[in-house]
Amino acid sequence: MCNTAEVIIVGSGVIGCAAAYYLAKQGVSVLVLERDQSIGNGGSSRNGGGVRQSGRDPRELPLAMYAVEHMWPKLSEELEIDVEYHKQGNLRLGKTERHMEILQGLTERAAACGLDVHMIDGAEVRKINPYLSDEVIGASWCATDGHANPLLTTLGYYRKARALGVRFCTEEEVVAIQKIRGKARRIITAKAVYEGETIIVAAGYESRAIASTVGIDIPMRKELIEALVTEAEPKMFAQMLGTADADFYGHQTDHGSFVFGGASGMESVNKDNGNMAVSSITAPCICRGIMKYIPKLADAKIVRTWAGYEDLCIDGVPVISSVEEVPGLILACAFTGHGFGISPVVGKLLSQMALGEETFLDIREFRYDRFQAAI
Amino acid sequence: MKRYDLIVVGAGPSGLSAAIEGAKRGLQVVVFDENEKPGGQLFKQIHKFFGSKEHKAKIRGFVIGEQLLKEASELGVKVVLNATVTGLYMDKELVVKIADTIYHYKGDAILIATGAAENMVTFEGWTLPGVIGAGAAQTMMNLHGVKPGNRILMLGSGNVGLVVSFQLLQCGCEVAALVDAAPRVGGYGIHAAKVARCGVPFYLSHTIVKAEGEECVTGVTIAEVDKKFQFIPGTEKHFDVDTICLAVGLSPMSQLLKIAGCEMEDNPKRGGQVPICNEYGETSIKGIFVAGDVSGVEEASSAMIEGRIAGIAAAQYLGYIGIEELEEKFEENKAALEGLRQGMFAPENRGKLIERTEEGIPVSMNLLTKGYIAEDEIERYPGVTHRAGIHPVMECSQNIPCNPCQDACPRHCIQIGSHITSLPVVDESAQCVGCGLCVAACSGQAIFLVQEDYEPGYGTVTIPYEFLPLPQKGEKGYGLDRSGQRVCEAQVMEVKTAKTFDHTNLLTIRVPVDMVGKARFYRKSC
Amino acid sequence: MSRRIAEHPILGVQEKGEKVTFLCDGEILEGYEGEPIAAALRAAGIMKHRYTKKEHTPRGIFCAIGRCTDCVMIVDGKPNIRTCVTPLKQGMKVQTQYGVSPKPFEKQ
Amino acid sequence: MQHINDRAIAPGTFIPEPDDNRIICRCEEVTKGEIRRAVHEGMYTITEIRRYLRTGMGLCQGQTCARLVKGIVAKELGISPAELIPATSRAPMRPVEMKVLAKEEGRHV
Repeated sequence: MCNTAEVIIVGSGVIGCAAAYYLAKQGVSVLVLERDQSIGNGGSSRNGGGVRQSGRDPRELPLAMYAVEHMWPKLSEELEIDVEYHKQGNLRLGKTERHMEILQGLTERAAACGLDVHMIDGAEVRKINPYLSDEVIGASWCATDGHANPLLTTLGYYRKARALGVRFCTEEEVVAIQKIRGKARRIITAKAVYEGETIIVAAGYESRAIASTVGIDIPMRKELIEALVTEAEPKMFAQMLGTADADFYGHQTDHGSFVFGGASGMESVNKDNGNMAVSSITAPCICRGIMKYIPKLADAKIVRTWAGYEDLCIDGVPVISSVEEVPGLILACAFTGHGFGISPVVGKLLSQMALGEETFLDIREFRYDRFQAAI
Repeated sequence: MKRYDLIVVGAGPSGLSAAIEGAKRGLQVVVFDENEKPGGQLFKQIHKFFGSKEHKAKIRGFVIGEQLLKEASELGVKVVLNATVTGLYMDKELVVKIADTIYHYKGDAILIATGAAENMVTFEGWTLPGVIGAGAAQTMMNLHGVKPGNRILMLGSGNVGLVVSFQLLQCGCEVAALVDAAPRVGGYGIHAAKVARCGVPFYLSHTIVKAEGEECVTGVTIAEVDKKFQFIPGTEKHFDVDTICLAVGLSPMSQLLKIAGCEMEDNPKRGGQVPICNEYGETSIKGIFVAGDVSGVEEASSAMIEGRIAGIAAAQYLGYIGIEELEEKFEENKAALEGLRQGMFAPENRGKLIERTEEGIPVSMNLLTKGYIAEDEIERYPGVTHRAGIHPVMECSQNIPCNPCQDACPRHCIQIGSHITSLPVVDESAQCVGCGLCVAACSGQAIFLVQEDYEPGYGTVTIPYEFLPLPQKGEKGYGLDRSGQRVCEAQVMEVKTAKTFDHTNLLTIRVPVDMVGKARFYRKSC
Repeated sequence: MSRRIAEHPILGVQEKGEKVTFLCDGEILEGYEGEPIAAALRAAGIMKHRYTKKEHTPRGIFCAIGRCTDCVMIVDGKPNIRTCVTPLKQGMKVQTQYGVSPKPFEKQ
Repeated sequence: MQHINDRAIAPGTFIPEPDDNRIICRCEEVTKGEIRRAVHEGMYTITEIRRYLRTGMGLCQGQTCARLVKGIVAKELGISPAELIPATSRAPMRPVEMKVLAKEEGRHV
């Protein structure tokens, strides 16, 4: 089997799969290398499925708005799989005056960027979602936000890319990228050597180690966070929920189960057994958080809990960037927990970058060399 | 956090045995079990166990459970029921759901003894109400006192399928047929013979085509399969049944170990996903032990020994005993374990066709395909003899590790010898007094007392009988042969019950003299 | 209670809790306190516990030990209750489950 | 035969079988045909099948169907079932109500 391709993508997460799909659609030969045995086994299969614009950093907002306006609504049709996209709004809930201040700030910044998001009071909140408790005194409301199924989106991109001829190789852990005649070209894995004209590294936190083999460092860290899912419940509400306190976020899926993420507060020091182990205290904490907001879910049964790593960038937005000093290398990493909602647009941008085309959105804010010392 | 020396998950045979050995050596032990009743599968096993005294042979499973539980509580082991271990976390932390609260505990050592879960097969209609696991049938009849159905078809001729079929008959259900896709009976021949003589037909090389019914099972169609397990057209057979019972093997329930991060392997010989562990049952994580079916599907008897070993190993791991004691006890228990793993049904013989016994006698092929030994095969076995006066006839034809009959006879008529799997032989020099202790002691119900010269033209046969209602002395009925066919008229001459018989009643029937070698079951005329 | 085993040849007469009554889809049934709901239903000859969400096909007891979750019903208004491991209590209200609802599909 | 890592190696064409409509995952009502088809669409691991079709993601968490799914996927890929790593086991081992999971005891001595 031939070990060369025009573009080699390291990482088969939703970003890598989307980029592979948009490239293959243009007739480019693509090879995707995945460390794990399963496709998209990192954050792409572990996130809460939010497709939000509100609450985002203004630098990232144009990407999210583009994705929501132009890509998500047609994605099921494009991928020929129901990605369970619902554009039925996002409520970011507040219970205290301090919460309301946080929400006000976020709302003002997003509105200034042209997003239709506004503050609503407790009564309006319960009109949108009658299951929310009286403790909720207000929320920010963005009617064009929503959620989708990250598992089906990732595998949908994979399936379609594969059908278009993209070659995916699993259990191929990239050890190093090698420059050949001044260009990033060769990829060494534990088992084989691959060559490509362009290399896209979209491997989550592991991108840092891979990029460092050609002398590039991205200032990021990883954090093990957790999520849980309930049994199927009768249909209750369609919005994506979040809170000012970030104690939980989530939604009800088409299946009827609720997927919620949340935090115990110990995330920055969580330890792991190498298996993305959950801790014994996080799920109970998430449940307590949820019950304060949605008391009716107290009887809902939790059937699974899981953990996954976030690749957190030092300044809170991702690196989506060509690396001029290493020609042929493109980085797409450090998504800081907001990658899923913008994955279609990032995939499309990456395909343009790999083809040397001018991107349809300005991505200078995501340059790999933007990081500066404090003083 | 509340910490124990040893936390045991699962109060079945291996878990309780480990808890006992740990507690004996000074460990503070707690056992959690998600069920309402302790004992695991033991409490559903109402038959007498095989093996020898050290394996608790001829004691019924649920009684062994009670004994273990009593011993554990006397040693101060805390057994917490209705306690579901929901997760095993880092630093040997367990989260346990008890009533409406979850509790956090840590163990310096942890023993996972969660047993096994039933495998399933699919066929058309397999999701209909009325299709149940064999374990479900056992649970309903033996724990809850409810018949799982009235007329039942059993799929699976392994020991579970055979034992549960017999239990179904005992609680008053009708077993329409026993079916297995394999060409030969998978379980002990003596278990099969018990079922066959009650008239249950065996269909080997057959499997279920479909479960019939719209809203629940009303019938079933089976058909013969070829060597590649494909249906042979035209061989379909229909049965009117309301319940289909599936007994097609077990898989270790090792999920907690996977969650904990123990190294696992897929080992078909052990029944599926099992942790990689050393000879003491210690997994790749120091201080996390396993015993019983979770580490490889076997019998409750071997689970108890594995539990003992793991309990002793945990005591050594925690410094309560020295390595010498562990090694010494390990050797003892290993010998006991090896005793159980001998004979035709030893793990290495699984799936193999064994054509001759250790004694060189041809194995009954009829037993393997029909569930009973044929007329022309029975005389081969050393336990089947003819002589004047009352004497035991032992229809024990396979080498299994079992010897209670030898100990049962006060006159030493029966000999197995030092090799526990040997077939029993009759000592011609010893005089049988007809006490029937051997009949009641045989876990396989394969011993009969025969008197060919009871009165002119008539002889008597004494059979083990574990059904209700108990026939009355003088009652008239029929003698059934090994296949369950009515072969003669029979009259009940004596019904013996005794505490030492442990619910195995001895029924002496009078039959025509040419039937003493054939009549092996009694049924009142219907 | 035709399916009850009055006396078992090995286990004898099994101990039971108090006799109680409960409602199953509006019908008054008898059972014993503390036994699994599923046991009381099977004793009363009831086989169907629920209808599935996608194919609307009937399900009943399958494993009887709380693992397979096929026997779930709506108990006292709560859906997805494993009847084989949930003890029966006097006055319990048990309903056939359609998908996750007590309402038949045509009324959902 | 090793597990197939190169997803360009296809398991041949999908040929319908008479029992494709048979339910395999009882909780989520996933059929044999859906599982077989998913393999042909590139889902080569139990984890991918599970995420794609929800096999083993229902109330019982795959306790009944895990072995059956494994057998079907392995047969379709032409490998031994032992080559397929089972889906990750996840706590809680049994469904637990949110209000129960929320009520913790014993964290402190």
